[in-house]
Amino acid sequence: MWDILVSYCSDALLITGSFLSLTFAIGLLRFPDFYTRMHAAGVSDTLCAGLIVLGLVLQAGISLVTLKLLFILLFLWFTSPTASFALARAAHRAGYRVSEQEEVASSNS
Amino acid sequence: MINIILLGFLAVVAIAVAMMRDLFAIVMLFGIYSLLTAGIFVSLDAVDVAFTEAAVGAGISTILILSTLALTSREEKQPTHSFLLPLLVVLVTGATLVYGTLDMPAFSDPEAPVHQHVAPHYLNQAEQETGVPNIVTAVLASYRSYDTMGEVTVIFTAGIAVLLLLSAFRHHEDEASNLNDLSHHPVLRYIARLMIPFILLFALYVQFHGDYGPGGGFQAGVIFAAGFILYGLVVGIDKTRQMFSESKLHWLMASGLLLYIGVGIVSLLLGGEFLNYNVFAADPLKGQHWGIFLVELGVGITVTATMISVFLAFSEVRRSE
Amino acid sequence: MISSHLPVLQVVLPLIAAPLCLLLRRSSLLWILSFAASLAAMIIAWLLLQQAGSSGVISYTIGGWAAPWGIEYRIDTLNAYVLLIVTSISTVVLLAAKKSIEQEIPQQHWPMFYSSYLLCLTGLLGITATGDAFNVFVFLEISSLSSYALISLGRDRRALTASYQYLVMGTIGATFILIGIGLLYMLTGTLNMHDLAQRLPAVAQSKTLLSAFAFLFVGISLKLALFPLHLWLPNAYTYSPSIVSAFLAGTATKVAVYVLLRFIFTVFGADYAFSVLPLTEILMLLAVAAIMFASISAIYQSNIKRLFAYSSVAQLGYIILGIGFLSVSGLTATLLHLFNHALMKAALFMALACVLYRQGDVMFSNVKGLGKTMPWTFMAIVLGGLSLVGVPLTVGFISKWYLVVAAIEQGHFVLVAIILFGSLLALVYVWRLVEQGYFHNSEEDHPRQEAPLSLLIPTWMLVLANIYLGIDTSLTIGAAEQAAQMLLGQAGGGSP
Amino acid sequence: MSTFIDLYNYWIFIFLMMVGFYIVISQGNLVKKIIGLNIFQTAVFLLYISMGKVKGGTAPIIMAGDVSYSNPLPHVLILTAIVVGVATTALAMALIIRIRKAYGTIEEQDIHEQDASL
Repeated sequence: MWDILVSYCSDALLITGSFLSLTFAIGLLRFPDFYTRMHAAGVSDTLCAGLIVLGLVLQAGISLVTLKLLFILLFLWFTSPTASFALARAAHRAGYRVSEQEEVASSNS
Repeated sequence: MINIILLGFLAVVAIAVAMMRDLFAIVMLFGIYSLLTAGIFVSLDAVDVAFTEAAVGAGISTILILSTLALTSREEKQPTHSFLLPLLVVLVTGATLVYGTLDMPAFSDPEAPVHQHVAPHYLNQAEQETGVPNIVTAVLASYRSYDTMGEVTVIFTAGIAVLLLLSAFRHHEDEASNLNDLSHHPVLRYIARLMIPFILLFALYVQFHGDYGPGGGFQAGVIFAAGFILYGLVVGIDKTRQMFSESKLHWLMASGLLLYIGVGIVSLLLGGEFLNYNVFAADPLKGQHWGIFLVELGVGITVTATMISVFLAFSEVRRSE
Repeated sequence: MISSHLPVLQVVLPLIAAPLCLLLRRSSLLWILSFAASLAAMIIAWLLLQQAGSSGVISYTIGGWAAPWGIEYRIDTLNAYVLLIVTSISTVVLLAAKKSIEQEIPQQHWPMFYSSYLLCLTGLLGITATGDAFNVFVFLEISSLSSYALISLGRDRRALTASYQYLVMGTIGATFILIGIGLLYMLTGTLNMHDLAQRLPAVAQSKTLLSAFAFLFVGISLKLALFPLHLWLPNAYTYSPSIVSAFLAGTATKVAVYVLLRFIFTVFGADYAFSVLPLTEILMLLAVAAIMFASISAIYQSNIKRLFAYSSVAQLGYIILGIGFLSVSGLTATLLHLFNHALMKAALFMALACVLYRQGDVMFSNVKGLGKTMPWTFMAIVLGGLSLVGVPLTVGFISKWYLVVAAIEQGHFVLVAIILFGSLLALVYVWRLVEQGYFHNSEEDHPRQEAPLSLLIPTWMLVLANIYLGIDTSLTIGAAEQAAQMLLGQAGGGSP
Repeated sequence: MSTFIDLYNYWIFIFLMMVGFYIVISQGNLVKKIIGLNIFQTAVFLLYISMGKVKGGTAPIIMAGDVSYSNPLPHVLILTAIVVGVATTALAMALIIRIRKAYGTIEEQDIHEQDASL
């Protein structure tokens, strides 16, 4: 009974994670400028990765693998925001600006 | 199933690389290509190879190509010459290979000749003969350790070649390096400094746990070097150079290779064949253990030192045209 | 006790010296160490040739693991013979290297230069000594990477592009070889050449085997600079430092020829290789094309190094032609020319190193009147050139003689004509040199200024070897014939 | 049809190899050639590794119990080959930097033109 519950939870986490990752991928393609796209990518890194790793942790049960997975999660939570930050800053320095709404509208029409 | 999807991705990425003109994007795609390949390696049970491909293809190669682009140019010109001859050559080559596949054993067929002759010996005997449960490590560092010595020599050769080519173009102390931009970012510096000890620790784990799990001297060396490269990026190339002077790096590069050969010579002096670890101790298993340990250490040292000196050589090239 | 470890020491001794070079700071010690390592390797090769001649095949299991599981070194007359060629050329070239390098390469690069040189030597020896197909690939890459580095050291910026071009073509070649080895492994489950040879007849009908053969053949041909895959060679030989040209011209392509012989005759077996594909016709056609095309190109060169580089492509044609006959005299000619061509080309490129040392370049204008200003150097060039043409009393004559005999044996009179015509073309380009050297006076009035003795003596050692071995042929012919018989014996009668 | 199921893996690898090979021999940009070379080699690595796979097998790290393992030998060979590949790439990149310094370009076409005009 417990096993089934855990496996359902794990499945739910994995599916949610994958779904979010998909939406962010779409966002990456559809968003108008660099910063909004990066927003999509950055969030996907932390949230999706978190959900997926948790899903895997539930599947692995309590073992050395779980510990390793948690380490991976910790590592990701440190590095991906930092990477997003560095990227945004580099973009800002390189002269990328947030695009105006009107421009987007005109370019879409 | 996973295989089919990954292979499809690979094909798409490869075609994109062929079609695109922006070199920067191509390099990024190449990194993705390597990472996908690593994924396929895992699904094909080659965990050690996947580890290496991820570290090398997606890591080292990509960094090297990127730093080359930074020193050259990122747009590719439209080529003018004809595509017909290359296409013909490629089609003939491909046709020869496809012709060859017609008589190949089916994919993952356990009855294929590859699984009948030499490999079963490794799978059945290697643990008793070498005491190492990771058969890949056992074959790499004992049965075919001579190949691995060649591999270390290749790395050493490449290191020397890069130094020969680039050392004349070192910029001098007074010129400010452009690459250490990151050292002005407090956040990056803080996070990187937090991470570096863990990276080095992980490298040590990979180095010494290679007997039992995926990993070994080469992967550890790459990770170890990556730690120092990160240090170089956030603290500054000049500081890293102070830590690893040229002569110190030369010494390290040479000593790893010499350690490897030395193990062979000692086994020869003790009355065995070259690289026969059995003679190191009364108990052959213990001898194997020592031999594999030392040899992997040699690999790790040379790879670390070479990677660091290659990185430094690339980042110290003068930017002036 | 030492004698039983000779096969592995052959490769390991130069290998140890390579990292040591990096640690030595005194430049005089560098040269002594490299020379000592190369000399030791030459002595070992000599001893191995004796051993192989008296006791047949020497097998050495590295790491103590028996053959198909571990890597085996397998020395017979053929590899011992090639090992001797490589080590002796390397030793004589190193003898001259000190002076030439002092002039052509900045001092800060010396440790790395000697180190690369020794690594290249190690790689070439490793390819030759090993009995394991994958080990060939590993050592091939050691020798290739170090030779890319060595070539790029030339002073002209075209050395860089030459090195890059060689790198791309060489890596394609190596990857083709890797594919070929992989397909062989797929069919048999083994990598040991001897083991492969015994298991391949069982799968002789397989299409995969044919494809493996094609890939190995093309891959090795790229490394060998077999026409029309020779494009990298002229640039690489022309722009690399003189010493490197002399070393590579004498060794690298020779080892590639050895690998081709080893795979065709030992691994696949001549029966397979010559029956499944019209290999005789393919080899002869390519060889004839190489001889004609490259000799004619050589005539039109204005850079003398480039001239001799094209002539190398032509001479490789003769070497390949001998294989095509599939007879003892044909293979003997191939093996003889392997040695003889190494001697000639090393001598010629060393003589050019002398010219370069004094004149700064080796264009045709630089040799004007050289017969008077540098008589010994120019005499060396002329004698080497005559050997290239195949004048009696030189080694060139001996190998061409055997080649012609092999052609007549099988009634290929057209080929006889082509061999003679090729020699005629060689005479044309050698004569152009002689004319410039003896019958033109140099534009400026140079004082008589011979190259330094440390360059001249090794050059003349090679020139004299060219003549001595052209008169007393017992040494080379004995070994070459024995090796040729061994190769064909394997082809005819199954296991050796 | 069964041939297709048995061999489609190999055919995709061959396709990848040929894309890489095509990039090497058709492109004029020196960096892109090397990337093509890497794609070519990586596809060859895939070919090797796939021949070591055994249906239902697992990574060749010996565990207790009756398990079937994939063939470890191709893994060892490819580990070595990957290292050789990165060594070649590093050397090639250093050469390209030098070529750029000497010629001011990394396009084969321009380099030929400069050499020809000498």
